[in-house]
Parts: sequence; structure tokens; C-alpha cells
Amino acid sequence: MSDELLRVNQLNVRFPVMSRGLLRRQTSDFHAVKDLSFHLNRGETLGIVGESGSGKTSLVRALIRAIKPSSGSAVFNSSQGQVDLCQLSDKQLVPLRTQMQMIFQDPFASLNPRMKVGEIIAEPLAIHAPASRAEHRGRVIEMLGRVGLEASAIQRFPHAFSGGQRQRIGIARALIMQPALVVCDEAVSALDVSVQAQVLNLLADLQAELGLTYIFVSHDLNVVRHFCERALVMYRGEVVEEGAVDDLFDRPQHNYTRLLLSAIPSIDPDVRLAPLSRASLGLPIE
Amino acid sequence: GTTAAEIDPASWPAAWHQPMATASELGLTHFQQAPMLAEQVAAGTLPPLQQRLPTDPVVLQPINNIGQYGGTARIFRSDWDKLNNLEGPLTVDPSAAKILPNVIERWEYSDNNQVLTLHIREGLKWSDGSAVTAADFIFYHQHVTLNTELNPITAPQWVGSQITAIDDLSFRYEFPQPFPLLINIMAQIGDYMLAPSAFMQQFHPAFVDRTQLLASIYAQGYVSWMSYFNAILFWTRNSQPLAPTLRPYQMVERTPIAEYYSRNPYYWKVDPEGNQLPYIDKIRAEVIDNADVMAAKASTGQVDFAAFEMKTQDFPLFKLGEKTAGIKVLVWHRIHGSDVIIMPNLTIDDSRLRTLFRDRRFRRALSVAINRDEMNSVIYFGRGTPRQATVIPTSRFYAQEFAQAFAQYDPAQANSWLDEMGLIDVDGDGLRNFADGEALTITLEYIDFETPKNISLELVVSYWRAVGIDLRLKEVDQALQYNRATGNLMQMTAWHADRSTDILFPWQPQWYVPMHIGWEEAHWNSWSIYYLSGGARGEQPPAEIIQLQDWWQELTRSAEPARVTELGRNILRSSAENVWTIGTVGLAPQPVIVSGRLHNVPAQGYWGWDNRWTMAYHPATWYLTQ
Amino acid sequence: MSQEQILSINNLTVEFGSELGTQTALHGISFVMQRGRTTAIVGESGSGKSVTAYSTLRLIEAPGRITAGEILFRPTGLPVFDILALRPDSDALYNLRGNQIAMIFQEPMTALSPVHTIGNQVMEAILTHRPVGKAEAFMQATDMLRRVGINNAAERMHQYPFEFSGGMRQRVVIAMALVCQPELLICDEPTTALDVTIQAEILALIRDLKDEFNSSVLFITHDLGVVAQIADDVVVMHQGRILESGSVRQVLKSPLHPYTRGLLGAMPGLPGLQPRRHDKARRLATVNDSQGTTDFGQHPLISLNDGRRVALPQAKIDEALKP
Amino acid sequence: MSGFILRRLLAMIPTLLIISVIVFILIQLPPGDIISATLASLQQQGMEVSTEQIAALRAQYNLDDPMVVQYLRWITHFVQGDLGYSIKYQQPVNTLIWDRLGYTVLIAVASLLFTWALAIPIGIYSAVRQYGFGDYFFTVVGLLGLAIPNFMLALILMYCGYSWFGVSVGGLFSPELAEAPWSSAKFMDLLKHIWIPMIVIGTAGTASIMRVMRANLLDELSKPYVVTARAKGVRPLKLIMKYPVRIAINPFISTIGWLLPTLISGEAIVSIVLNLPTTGPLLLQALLSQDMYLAGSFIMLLSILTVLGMLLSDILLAALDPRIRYE
Amino acid sequence: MSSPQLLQDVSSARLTWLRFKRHRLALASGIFLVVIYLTAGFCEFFAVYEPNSRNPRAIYAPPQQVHFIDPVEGFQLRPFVYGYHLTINPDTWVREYTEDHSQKFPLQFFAPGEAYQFWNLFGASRHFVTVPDTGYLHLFGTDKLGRDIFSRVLYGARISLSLGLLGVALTIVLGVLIGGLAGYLGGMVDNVIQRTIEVLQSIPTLPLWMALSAALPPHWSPLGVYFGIIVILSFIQWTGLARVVRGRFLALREEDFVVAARLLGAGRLRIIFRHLLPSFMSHIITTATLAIPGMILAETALSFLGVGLRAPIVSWGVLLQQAQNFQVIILTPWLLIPGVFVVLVVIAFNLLGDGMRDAADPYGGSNSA
Ligand SMILES: Nc1ncnc2c1ncn2[C@@H]1O[C@H](COP(=O)(O)OP(=O)(O)OP(=O)(O)O)[C@@H](O)[C@H]1O
Ligand SMILES: Nc1ncnc2c1ncn2[C@@H]1O[C@H](COP(=O)(O)OP(=O)(O)OP(=O)(O)O)[C@@H](O)[C@H]1O
Ligand SMILES: [Mg+2]
Ligand SMILES: [Mg+2]
Repeated sequence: MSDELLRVNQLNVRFPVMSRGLLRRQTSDFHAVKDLSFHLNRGETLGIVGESGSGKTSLVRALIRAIKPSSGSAVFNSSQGQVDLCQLSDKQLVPLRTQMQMIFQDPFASLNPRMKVGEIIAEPLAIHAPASRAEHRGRVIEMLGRVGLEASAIQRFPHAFSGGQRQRIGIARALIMQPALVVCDEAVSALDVSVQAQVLNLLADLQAELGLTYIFVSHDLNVVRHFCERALVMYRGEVVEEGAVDDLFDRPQHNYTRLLLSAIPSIDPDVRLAPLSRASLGLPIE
Repeated sequence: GTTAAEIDPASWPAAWHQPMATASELGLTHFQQAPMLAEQVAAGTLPPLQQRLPTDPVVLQPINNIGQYGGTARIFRSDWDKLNNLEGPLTVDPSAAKILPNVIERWEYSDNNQVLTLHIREGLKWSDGSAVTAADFIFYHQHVTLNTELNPITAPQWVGSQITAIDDLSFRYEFPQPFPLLINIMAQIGDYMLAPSAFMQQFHPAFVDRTQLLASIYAQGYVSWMSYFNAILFWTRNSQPLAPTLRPYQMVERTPIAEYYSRNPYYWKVDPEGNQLPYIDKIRAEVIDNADVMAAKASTGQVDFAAFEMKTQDFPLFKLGEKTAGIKVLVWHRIHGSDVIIMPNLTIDDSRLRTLFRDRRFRRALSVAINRDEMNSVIYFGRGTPRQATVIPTSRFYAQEFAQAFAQYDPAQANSWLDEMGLIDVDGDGLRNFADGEALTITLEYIDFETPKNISLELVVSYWRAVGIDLRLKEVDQALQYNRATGNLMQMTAWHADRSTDILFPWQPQWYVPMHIGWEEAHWNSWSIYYLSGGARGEQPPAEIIQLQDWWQELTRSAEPARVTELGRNILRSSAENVWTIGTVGLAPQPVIVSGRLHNVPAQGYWGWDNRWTMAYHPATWYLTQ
Repeated sequence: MSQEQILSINNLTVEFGSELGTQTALHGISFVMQRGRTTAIVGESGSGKSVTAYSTLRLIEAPGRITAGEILFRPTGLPVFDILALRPDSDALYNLRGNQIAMIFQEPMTALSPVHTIGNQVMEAILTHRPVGKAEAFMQATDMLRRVGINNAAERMHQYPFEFSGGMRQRVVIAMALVCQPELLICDEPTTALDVTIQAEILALIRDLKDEFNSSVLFITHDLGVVAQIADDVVVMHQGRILESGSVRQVLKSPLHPYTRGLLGAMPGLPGLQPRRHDKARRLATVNDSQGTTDFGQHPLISLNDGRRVALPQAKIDEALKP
Repeated sequence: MSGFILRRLLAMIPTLLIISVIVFILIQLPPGDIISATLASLQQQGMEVSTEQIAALRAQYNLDDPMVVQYLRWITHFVQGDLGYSIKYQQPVNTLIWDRLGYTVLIAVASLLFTWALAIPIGIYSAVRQYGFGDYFFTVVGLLGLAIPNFMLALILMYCGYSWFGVSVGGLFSPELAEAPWSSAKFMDLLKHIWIPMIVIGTAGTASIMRVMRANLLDELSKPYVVTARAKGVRPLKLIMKYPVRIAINPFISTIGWLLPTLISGEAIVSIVLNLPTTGPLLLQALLSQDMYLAGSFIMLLSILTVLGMLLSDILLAALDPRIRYE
Repeated sequence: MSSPQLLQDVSSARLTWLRFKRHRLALASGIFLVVIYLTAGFCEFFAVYEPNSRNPRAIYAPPQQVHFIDPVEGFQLRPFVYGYHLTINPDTWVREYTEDHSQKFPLQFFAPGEAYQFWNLFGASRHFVTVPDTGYLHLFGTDKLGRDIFSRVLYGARISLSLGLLGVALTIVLGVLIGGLAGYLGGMVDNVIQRTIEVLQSIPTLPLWMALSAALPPHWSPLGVYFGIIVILSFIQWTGLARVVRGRFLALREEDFVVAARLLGAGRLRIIFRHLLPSFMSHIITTATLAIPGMILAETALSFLGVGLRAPIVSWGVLLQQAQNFQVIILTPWLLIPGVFVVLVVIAFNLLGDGMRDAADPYGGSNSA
């Protein structure tokens, strides 16, 4: 597809490893994301799967510039034209923040417990679109309606909501500026299945409605298969496999992908779980 | 109780008022020593008593009983020299009026009072057994007093002086002008007149190789040979060697907790039965910095003698100890003309304050604004004497009107004088302002030391506030007191008016004549400096002050008793009229705490610097029972 | 209570007090566990799964309180007794814990004390319950570690938890629980915190060990996939009540209760049990969607002929049973 | 482990250097100087002093050198173990300081142990019986210890000690034994005296430790591994001692170092009231009289003690907590 | 585990209050402190006399007893006190006071008494309680100069209590500013601040305070000294707070909601003031509450050592300075009354702080300092 929103090239993320003691010097670094390249089209949903610690979070956080990647480029087709997210300073990023947003894993931790829901959702407006409070209020209530919450919610604090409801608040906040790109880092992992289903439905509806592009990180392969068109499989900081989900799931190429797939417990009690062993796949054991 | 300014001389043995008798005069031929020493003699570590005593030992009359030997007296460090009293060339009588022989047996002044010839008692020995000779005086004079390393500036009285030996035991001082008061000095601070020369020469670069001396001194952590020399001579260091002494006790050890003294086996005084003094074997002087802890310990009978740091206000506590801890609380009298004197700085740089302070009405007003009777009752249980700073009643210079001048409480009079001066409260805050409307505040800096200054001054603050004078108190540290007093920086300070006896008044009338610079006084420093520097520095005083200085000059040189008295009174009268300093209450009771086992301490005595506290009451005759 | 039943929970009610009032976590639930089988409790977060497990070992602490009910336990060859009737400091209770019933907790990262060696913690169970010396306990513990698949077990005994990976730690926790060969093993979400691949290994391990020791297992999870893989019987809980119970096939393949159906429908990858092709247009069914409510009333459990129980009015059951 | 200790030791050096600079500045701050104080005390004895003498004395003690030079001289000597010369006491600081420092450490350690002996069981008790009567009772008692100004408590205990048990007022020993060589009698005598400072200083710290202990324990008690152990059938007492207490103790160990300054401060006050032969009274004197080498060396040594205490607590902590050791 | 249903409609402030109320002792302490702060604030009115006015008839006089029953008139509604009869015991030198039944002073409430300047703003003479001009009222006895301890305790409260508050305010400003800087900026700044804190904390506090107070210029006015002491006391105390603040900043910086704000494009100031500070405000307030008693005690300690506040300023420390010896316990124990107030206030602040700590932060982790 020609309508490319993001192109990532040779992206690397390293974390400094500090020595203890007086001077706390950096002694080495931990290479969390290694030479990663991929592209993302407008309106698409890209899944990222992989085992814990494989670098999924690091990757998306680098993309959205929550952390600074150590090298590589991520060219973003913003409304102002092409920009390389990796090159911009924090200041230069500020206007771009309206065009890319993130939905967090933990619906409890990602909302400031001391702010009212109305303030939380209006915060992007307050930052980027100075306008009267009444105007903001209108948009906030509209957004609340979209994510299926009552207008009265704006007066309440996050603790008065259930996990699923909070995740909706988080989504409302992320979407109120109508971003082009939304990153969901395990956005539904902490939720119960039925709530998870609600949120996934909601995300799908919003995508259809607003033409959003998602990067969807999850360790639940069923969810990824359900929700995404394409997926990357990450293993130890690298992409070991990439492709359309059905290809990926039906015809895994890489041993690690096979291992992952074999470990999914089937919902059918008659289909016995028979995980492949790492050793037999030539993968190192923990 | 007595508020007696005077103690009946009969309360002390008659012998104490006379030059001390000697064994031969009393026909004493047999002498005994403490069991502790007898052991050492038997062991051969000490020569027999006969060889240690002087040819004709001095006999001291105990006030009550012949004592018994032994024991360790427990005291506080600040009282060490109260038990181990100074043995100077001369000494004073219990009334602090007369000068008596001591180490020096006889002395003669030349007719012009410029030459003083002295004769040392025969056979006197230092505590190491070496003989006391004229060389010990000469060493001190030539190598300590006149040594510019030890004493960079020679004190005025010693400038141009000479000392010459006549024979082993006789010598003489010669001065360019008459110096009849030298014997006063020899009686009061005789510790700065002689030293065991043979011993001390080891530590003096005039007698040993300086580089070697310094090497060993630096190795021990001292910064100069002078500090080392002084430490040995004045026992301010903690380890051997310590200079031998003539005092009843020799220091043996000094730790951060306590000092230890042991009897001087060569002590040269005996009791009327021929027992070598002192009676008490040892002294343990505990080092305590906190006066409250001392009071607590003294009141609970944990020391045998305590006085120096005992406060008049604590009498009830001590008295309680009489019941519960079996101590005795003796009421001595301080020989301070005034326990607290307040000194407005007449030479302060601030010209407005100076004008104010120099106005006699102002000083008089401040004085009559003080309710001395109330102070006497609040602080002294009514047992002091409200008075101005002047000599004590036993002095030949005393006159009642000097003590009573402007000492009556009369706030109305104070107000009228202050009004008359134009010090009006213009802003209605109850405090007077300068005539131009500026706020008038006076800061008084002081250290709370020896006498009840703090509480007295707090009262003064409230008295003065009642007549509209804003006085602010500031307790300062000793170092600061020194700096600021000598630097002419204080607006006002306070001290206790000692030097009020005939021993010291004629020689150091510092409260009445600007002739001295020290940390005590701050009321006319610039004038004192002018005087001491011969006009080179300081500020020229007005005529009436020069008159004071002239009178005093003449007093120090005059040999004629009537003239001396007249000059002294002139000085004191001027003080009474001018109120140079403001006195409060004098002749105050001094608690002297004696444990149940310490005996022969006089029930009454004069307490002060002038007579070195206990020197005249012969602590060597005090003894302990078990 | 028959010989085949190892545990029978009757009318268990648990309440939690707070400054805002009392909250009932369990509303008088009842179910039985068959000896030698694995019973799974499923239900969304907060439905009372853990509280049930904790109650079984009398681990509920203030502000929680067991206000009613009985938990009958029948160890092999011993008379049946009510766990809730035991005195709090009785020997029987301490013997119960760890010896007759053992428990594996959710978080392998925190279920082990960070400052004690693995050996110390595994041996503790033996030393608490068996009259053996340290050497013997060490042997047994090492042996058990080996059986849960830890290499170099003897060496590993001296190491600390932080030197172990997550999966290894969970193995240690399992070893700790099994070392006294309890008759009943309670697993409270033992794999939730683990990666799928490791989860698969652990599930296989628990299954094998259960067979080997012939234990009964009470397995708590909210993952229906896991239930399908490990359980023989299933209890579905919702807000402190049991909505449905039965064999794993009954419950997962032909659920009666709308809530259970809702849960299954919400799982991506269902129905059809085959992984489904990507289809954006399809929405996941949710309990809410299908029922329009999450409130399932307070119907009593009705036992059916085939052994299952459902909390629905009889009419609804009949309706649901119609093909 | 030894590498760990070595690293920590090295890290101490710059800290101590900075402390030394601060200390040096501090002791230079007050107006006036020791020479004036010395002269004042000479005058107190009746000696006369002149301006020239002052200048000579200042020169003797190198007081007119630039600050930096004075500092460098002080610190180089200090490092070589020469703590300077106390002008007030006319003695090398070395001879004044060590005994007192020893007693300070003794009292501080005794107080620390007393605090722990009191606070830890009570903390455990109040955690286990949270919001029970005992919890409140001990909280208030502990707070009382904290709230009564040290000097007041010391005075009151001193009075009680004297009037009830006839213990000599003030000091660490009875006078007879103060300088005697160590013997069992002297030790007993010490015990008879040390309880007052121990209680006074100890109770001041009890409240906070009690509270921390209680909070830590409450935290720990709900930790999964404690529940795990309970589920294993471990008996309550053993359980509490083995797990939560064991872990709740760690924060204490790590606070030894931070407690020392507090203990030393408490010690100073109590020692001044009770006239104990420790650093407190001497330090106060030194500060007031501007005896800068004495004061400086004291503060410096106390700071070194503190830093060492922190090191010690780090080492202990590392010994107790494998996570740290292996880092 | 939280219980969403119940929490639904409870505001956070209300929840905090509910939790706080459960601590009866904390609640009582809070009330006590409010009362004593009010009394201190209006001490001119509540005191019977000015702190420095003296009654020469009553030197070291014990507290007067308030009577309701008169031997002649029997019970009467208006309480009264008797005057003192003083004798100085010639044996013990003790001032012995007995009640002089010929002098009876009825207590008058809200009546005119000694004139005063309220806050130096306006003159007034009404007092909460007083006695007629001819009499005197010494509910807590008098000191060495015959000053009324009751009045002095109240005036002292103003100084001591405000010193605690101001000191802690300064501590908070310094602690939050410096700690926040370290935590937010990190890197070199953080390193330097961390080391500085370590260094400052390694110097034993009391000697440090002593040294600093000894360095206060002697020509400073009492008010200057007062502020000097505040600065000195805060000089060490901020380090503890700064460490905590820094730690919290570092932890919070990584919290999802802060990251979220950053990703929304929020600037530093917004993040600090909208997100970070409110998150540990309750913690800071609690810490502050617990630090105030430390300040008050430190002031008494400095006064005890003679390097603290000084007359004519009246603080509890200054009052206790008079009570620092053995004889007080034996002879004039009422001089220890200011100490009782110190104890009460210190305990009250601690209990209050405890209660606040337990109540505060119902959602965030309220890990202890
Ligand atoms: N701030 C950091 N400092 C150092 N190392 C880090 C940091 N953040 C992550 N890492 C390391 O980088 C690696 C990748 O972490 P990341 O969080 O990206 O993994 P993930 O795939 O998201 O795992 P999970 O599924 O557990 O969230 C991990 O090994 C982690 O330990
Ligand atoms: N310590 C506690 N204090 C207050 N309420 C509690 C406590 N523990 C549990 N509850 C309540 O009991 C109910 C059941 O909790 P439980 O832990 O059994 O849920 P669960 O099904 O195990 O959930 P999860 O899947 O999250 O572990 C919850 O609603 C909770 O509010
Ligand atoms: Mg992640
Ligand atoms: Mg649970």
C-alpha cells in the first residue's frame, strides 16, 4: 500500500547499565532492540508478539519517543509532512504528540488518581488546543460517549471506575486529539476476557470510525490473530518473523514462532496441549 | 542571720592575725609525719622528716582541733587551689587587711621605697627536696618575667627593675621609682614570682640547647617551648614532669576526668603538736563543666568541699542537703564591693550614647532606678548589702557615704533626671527616646560567671524599663567578652567589683581609675589605653579623670599612710559622686559546702580573689574523718 | 460425604469489613471435589476464587471473616472433619496446612522469601511436618526439586530466589507444595504471571505430578484455555456466587448459563475451536452484549441429572437444554 | 564481598574530605577566637595580657595564615593522626579525645541495643496486635520517650537514681573507681551508672524504631511469601521471626549509620546534664571557647564514626540480604 | 485489591477523613493542637500577664489553688484564689508560701486586667481570666523573678510552635526544591545533590547545630536569632525530605500516568505541578507533621545548651533552661510545667502525623519514609 504512515529503519534501543558505587559510571549497555526495520500503513493494525523481555515495550516506547532510541530512523508521515521521529528534540516532538498516542497496559497506573476524569481526558486539549473550558467540556463529553461512558463521569475520580471503564478513559484520552497512530502496549492484557472483548470491540469500532492506525503489542496470540492484519514476532530484540497474521499463524517459518503457537492452550478440552520443547527447536533454555 | 559586712576577727584564732609562729618560738622539738610518708621513709624512698622540714618549721594553729592524718578529699577541679592553697612569698590575714610573711620571713624597704630586700626562710625545700633559694626568685624574674618570648611585653611595674642576690637566702629588687605596693603583689599573686629554678632550667632555652628542646617538645605535640614551659610550671599538662611546689600538695596525675594531688612530703608547716601538715593525704579533683551538676553533687554530699562554683541562689538546695546528705553549709562573705557592677562605656565610639553616658545625671538616674533592697531579697535572701561599688568596710579607705551614694531606690528622682536630660518617650511605647526622637536602646554584654549576674541583670532590665530605659542583655562567651571589652566595643558590660580590699584596691583600683585594660571593665577603655601608652594611643581623658590617675600614681609611690588613705578616699569619693560604675548588692553570702567528714573549716570567712579565697584560712589544717 | 469426595464446601460465606461497610466476598457457595481429579474454578477478577482457596486453609485474615459454612475434608483412611471447626491454634490445623493440603500461589516472584535459600524454604515444609533430620530433609527436598525439573538440584538448594528465572521459581514453589505429598493441592492462578511457553511447561508438569502422586487438585484460573487443558471438573464463579459447575466438557462445550456462554464468546479464537481467520468485521461477543447485563440474579443452584449444577430458574434451564 | 567493602571504603574518602571542609568552615565561623579565650582565662587567673602578647600568641598558633593554609595544615596533620593541639586545655587533642570517644561509642552502642531490645519486640507486638489496646499503649509510651526532652528525663532519672538507689549523681563511675583499672567491680559500677544515659538516649529513639518496625512488619505480613509459609503450616511465632521480622530487620540494619548521628547528639545533651566523660561536654566547651582544633577534630571524628557506621550497616545488610551481596 | 463498588461514590478527601477519624488518638491530638495553636495565637488574651511582668511578692511561688469553697461563705460559684503568705525559713533558706486566707482574689473572666498590645496592632486589656488589680493569679506558679509561669508558657507556645511551623515550612521548601531538582533533572545535578545530602547527614546533628548557633553573630536582635535558629534547624532537616522527594520523583517519573502526560506533550512544569507534586503532597504534609516536634525538641535542646533563643524572647526552651537542674525537681517542680507542654505537643504531633500517614494516600502506595 502506498499510504505509508511510518517506516522504521535499523532501529536500536540500548539501555545503559550503571555500575554501583561512587561515580555510577556506565559500564555496558543492554541491547533491547536490535536493528529493527518495518513499515506501517495508514489504517492498518500491526501486531507485535513475543515472549516477555523480548523488547516489545522498548520498541514501541522508542517509536513514540517515550524513550530515546540509540540509533536508526522512524519516518512518520505527519500532517506537517515527513519527519524522522528519532531525530527530533523533545520540543520539536510536542506538536506531533497530537498525532500519535499510546494506550497503556495498566488501567490503574496510567490515570492520575488525583485528577478528575474530565481533567484527565481534557489534558491533551489543555496542552495543545487552548480554548474555553466549556468547549473542552463538550469535546470530552462527546469522547466519553464514544467510549461508552456516561457524561457524569467527568466529575468522578478514576478510582470510582472498574478496570474496563478505566481503560476506556485511557482510550478516550488517547483519542481525543484524533491521532493518526495509536500504540497499544498490552492494552487488554490486564483485563478479564469479557472486558477484554468489550475493549477490543471498542478499539475496532473507533478504528473504523476515525481511520486510526494501531500498533498492537500483546503476548496473547489469539488476540493478535483476532485483532491485527499483520504481525511481527520478536525474539531477543529482533524480529524473527513478520507477515500477515494468518500466514504467520498457519505457516510459521521460524522455530520460535512455532514454539509460541504450540504453547497456546486450546479451549477444547479434547485438544491436548503439547508444547514443543525449546531444545528440540534449537532454542536456548531460559 | 547576719548581713554582716564585717566578720568578727575573733571568730578566727588569734594566731592567724599574726605572722605565723615557728616551732622554736613554741618550743616544739618533736615532729611527726603522716603514716603514708612514714612508710616511704621506712622503705628508704624518702629522707626522714627532720631532713625534710625547714630548720625552724612554721606552726599553724588549726581553728578547732588537732586533726588526724589520712584520707582523700573529693572536690571539684575549680576548687583545687582552695584546698591546695597558694604558698607565695607573702600572705594575708583572715580579714584580708594585713600582709603577713610566708616563704619570705622578713623584708625591708629602703627609705625611698625603691629597693626591697627579702629574706627567705631557712631550710625551706621544694617538693622534690631541693632547697628554696634566692636563685628561684632571680630565675623567675630574669628568665620568665623579663623573657620576651614568655612575656612579649613587660608589665609596667617591672620595667627597669633589677634583682640581685645578696646571699643564698637574701635578695633584693630595685626599681626606678618607689614601689611600696610590691609586697601587696607578693602576697596576692606570689605564684608569679618564684619557680624551682634548678628544675625549670631543663625546659628553658637559656639553659639547654634550643634545637634539642624544641625537637622533644614538638614530638609531644606542643607548638612552642613557651607553652610547654608553662604547662610544666603551672601543672596544666596531664603527664610528667610537673614542677615541684611549695604548696601542701603536689599534682600527681591529670586525666580528662579528674586531677589527683598527693601530699607534699617537704611541706614546711606543722601543727602545734608537731604534726607535719597537711592532714589530708590526697585530693581528687573531679573535672565537671556543668555548674548544675556540681551543685547537685555538692548538695548530695558527694564532695568534701565545694565553693567556687556554688551559687548563692542554691542555698536552699544545699540547706536541704544538710538534712538529707549530712553536709554542712557554711555562709562565707564575698569581699566584692558589689556582686554585680554595671559599666556604661564612657568612651564608646557612638557619640550619642557617649554623651548620654558621660552625663552624670544619667548614671545617677540609672543607679537610683534600681531597687537594691528587692534585689537583695530576691537574689540574696536579704543577706547581702545593697551598695555601690567601693571598698569593703574593713578597708582603711572605707566611708559609708561611698557605699550609699545614689543607692536608694527612687524611681521618681530617676524619672525627673531623665526628663531633665530631654529623654522623653515621644512614641508612647513606654520607652524613652533620644531628644531627636530616635529609639534609645542600650545593649549590655556579659558573661554569667562567679556571681549571680544573669538574674541581677534581668532585674535591672525590668527596673530600668520602669523608668523608660530599654536595656537589652546579651550573654557572650569569654573570648568575646575579652575581645569586645578590650576593643572598646561594648556599650555596657557587667562584672563583679572585686579588688575591694586593702590588698588589691591600692594596687588595682580599676573600677575607680582608668589604669588597666582587661576583660572585666569596659567603662573607659580609651582613657586607660591613653594612660598606659603614655598618650600614644587611646583618647585623652578630661581633667577630672587625669586627676584620678594622678592621685593613684601618687598613692602607689607614697610611703606616708595618712596621705595614702587620703588619696584613696579621693578616688573613691569621686566614684561615689560620679557613679562611674553602678553597683547593686555587695558583701553577699557565699555558700561553702563541707561534707560531714571534713573538719576545721572556719564557719566564716571572706571569699574572693583578693585573698585567694581560702589562703588565709589554712586549708592544710583541715582534716577528714571516716 | 462419600469416600470419593475429598473436599466438600457447604454454604461458605466470607465477608470483608472496611471503614465503608461490609462487603460479602462469598455468598454461601457450595461444591464438592472428587478424589484424584482436578477441579478448576474460573471466573473474572474479584469473583471470589482466591477467597475460596484461602478459606480452605483458613488463611483469611482480618478484615476478612468466614461468617458461615463448613468445609469438610476427608484425608485417605481418616475420618472426615470440618476445617472451619478446627481451633485456630490446633495441631490439626497446622497439620492440614502444607501436609494434607498444599497451596501454590499466583506470583512466583513474590511467593518465595528473597533472603532465604531455596533449600531452606523447601526443607521447611518437611521439617515442619516430618520427624526427620536436616540431612534427610535436604535429600528429600533435592529429590523433589529434581522431579520438578531443576537441574543441579543439590547446588541450586543453596541459591537464592533472585538467582532463578520466573519459570524456575514457579517450579520451586510447586516442589515446595508437593514435598510433603499432600492429598489436595490448591493452585491459585499458578501460571498467570508466566509466558505462554513457560505456562505450557508448568501445566504439563502439574498434570504429570498430580498423576504421579495421585493428588487431587483445586485449580484456580480465569483462563478458559488453561481450564480446558488441566481440569476434569469446572466451577464457574461470578461475584461470590457459583453460576455453573460440571465436568469440563459439559461446561466448556455446552454451557448452560448465559454468563459462561458470554465468557466463552468473549474469547478471541472461539467459537469453532479452531483458530479463526482474521475478520475485522466480527465483533467479540461479551457477557454484556449477549445478556444486556452483568447481573445474574441470585438464583439457587439447581442440580441436573447429568451431575451439573446451574444457577438459573428451571424455565431458563429447560430453554437452554433445548437443542 | 571484599570488593564491595573496598568500593564502599573508597567511596568514603571524598565524603570525608567534603565533611572536613565543612567542619573547618564551621569552626571558623563564630566570632572571636581561641586566643582571646585563652587570654580571658589567663586574666581570670590574675595575669595581665597585652596586645603584643596576643599577636605573639596568634603567631605561635599560626592563626594569621590564610584559611586554605590553615585548613591544609589541619587536614594533613589530621590524616597523619595528629589531631592538633587544644589551646583551651593546653594539651594535644589526642590525649583528650580517645577516652571520651570510647565512652561515647560505648553509650551510643548501649543505647542502640537498648532501643532495639525495647523497640523491636514492641514493634512486633503492635504489628501483630494492630489497633489493639497494647498497640496504642506502647505507641504512647514510646512517644513519651521521644517527647520528653532528653535533659529533663536525664535530670529526673538522675534524681530518682540518687534518691532511690543512692547512685552517685552524674558520671559514669563512682569516684573511687573512675581511674581504677578495669575489673569486674568497675564493670558493675559502670552498669550501675550507664543505665541512665542508656535509657534517656534509648527511649528517645524507641518511638520511631517501634513505628518503623510496626509499619515494616505490617507491610511484610501480607507479603505472598509469608502467606506461602503460613500455608506450609509453619507456626505463627516461628513464622513471624523467620520471615517478616527477618526482613523487617533489614531497614534497621541500614539505619544504624543514620542513627549514629542522632545517638551522638542525644549523648551530647545527656552527657552534659550527667557530666559523663564523653565527647559531648568537651565538644560544647570547645565550641564555646573556639578551641577549633579540639572542636574540629571532635566533629570530624564523630563524622568518621558515622560514616563508618553507615559502612558497617551496609556490610551487615549485604551479609543479611543476598540480593545486595551479589550485585 | 480494591473494592470498586464501595469506592464508587466516595470522594478521596472523604475517604481520607473516614480513615483518619478511625484513629481516635490522632483525632484528639489534632483537636488539642488546634486549641493550643489558637491559644498561642491569642496568647495576649489568654495569658494573665505579660511574659516579663514580675510579682516581687512571689519569687519561686508554687501554683495557686483555685478554690470554690470559702471557709466562711461556703461554696460559691465564682472560683477564687488566696494570696501568698511568704516566710523565708531561716534554717533552710527556703521561701515558704502558704495561703493567706485574708487575701481572696476572685477569678474574673473576660475582665480587664494588665494592658497589652495585641500582636503589636492595638492595645487592649481584657483577658480570658484575671483577678482584680490588688491581687495576683499564678496558676502555674512563678519563677526566680516572680514571673507568671502560666503566662510565660502561653507566650512561649507562640514562639516554640511558630518556630516549628516556620522551620518545617523552610524544610519543605528546601527539601522539595532540592529533592525535586535532583529527582527531576537526574544525572550530574542529582549526583551532586545526593553527595551533599550524604555529607550533611553524616555530620552529627547536634554538634552541627551547636556550631552553627555558636556562630550566630552576637549583635543580632532576638528576632534575628529566632530566624537564625529556624534556618539552622532546617539546615539539616531538609536533607531527609529531599531524599524522600527525590526518591518519589524518580519513582513517579516512571509511573504510567506521568509517562502518559509526557506523551501528551505536557511540559516539565505541567508534569511537576499537575502530576508529580499532588501525588506526594499528602506524604510531604505527613512528613512535615512528623518533623515539627523534632524542631520543637531541637529548640529546647539548643536553649538548654545556651546556644538557642535568648531572653527577652520567651520560648519553651528558654523556659526550660531555668528548669535544667537538680534543684528544680526538688524545690520548684512547677518550673517543669513548660516541659509538660513540650511533651504533650510533641506526642500530639506524632499521633496526628501517624494518623495522617495511615489515612493519606488511599490509592497510591503509601510506603513509609
Ligand atoms: N529502563 C531500562 N533499563 C534497563 N533495561 C531495561 C529497561 N527497560 C527494559 N529493559 C530491558 O530490556 C529488555 C526488553 O524489555 P521490554 O520491556 O521491551 O520487553 P517486553 O517484550 O515488553 O516484555 P514484557 O512482555 O514483559 O513487557 C528486557 O530484558 C528489560 O530487562
Ligand atoms: N484483603 C481483602 N480486603 C478486602 N476485600 C477483599 C480482600 N481480599 C479479597 N477481598 C474481596 O473479596 C472479593 C473476592 O476476591 P478474590 O481475591 O477471591 O478474587 P479472585 O477471584 O481471586 O480475583 P483475581 O482473579 O483478581 O485473583 C473481591 O471482590 C475483593 O473485593
Ligand atoms: Mg512489555
Ligand atoms: Mg485471585
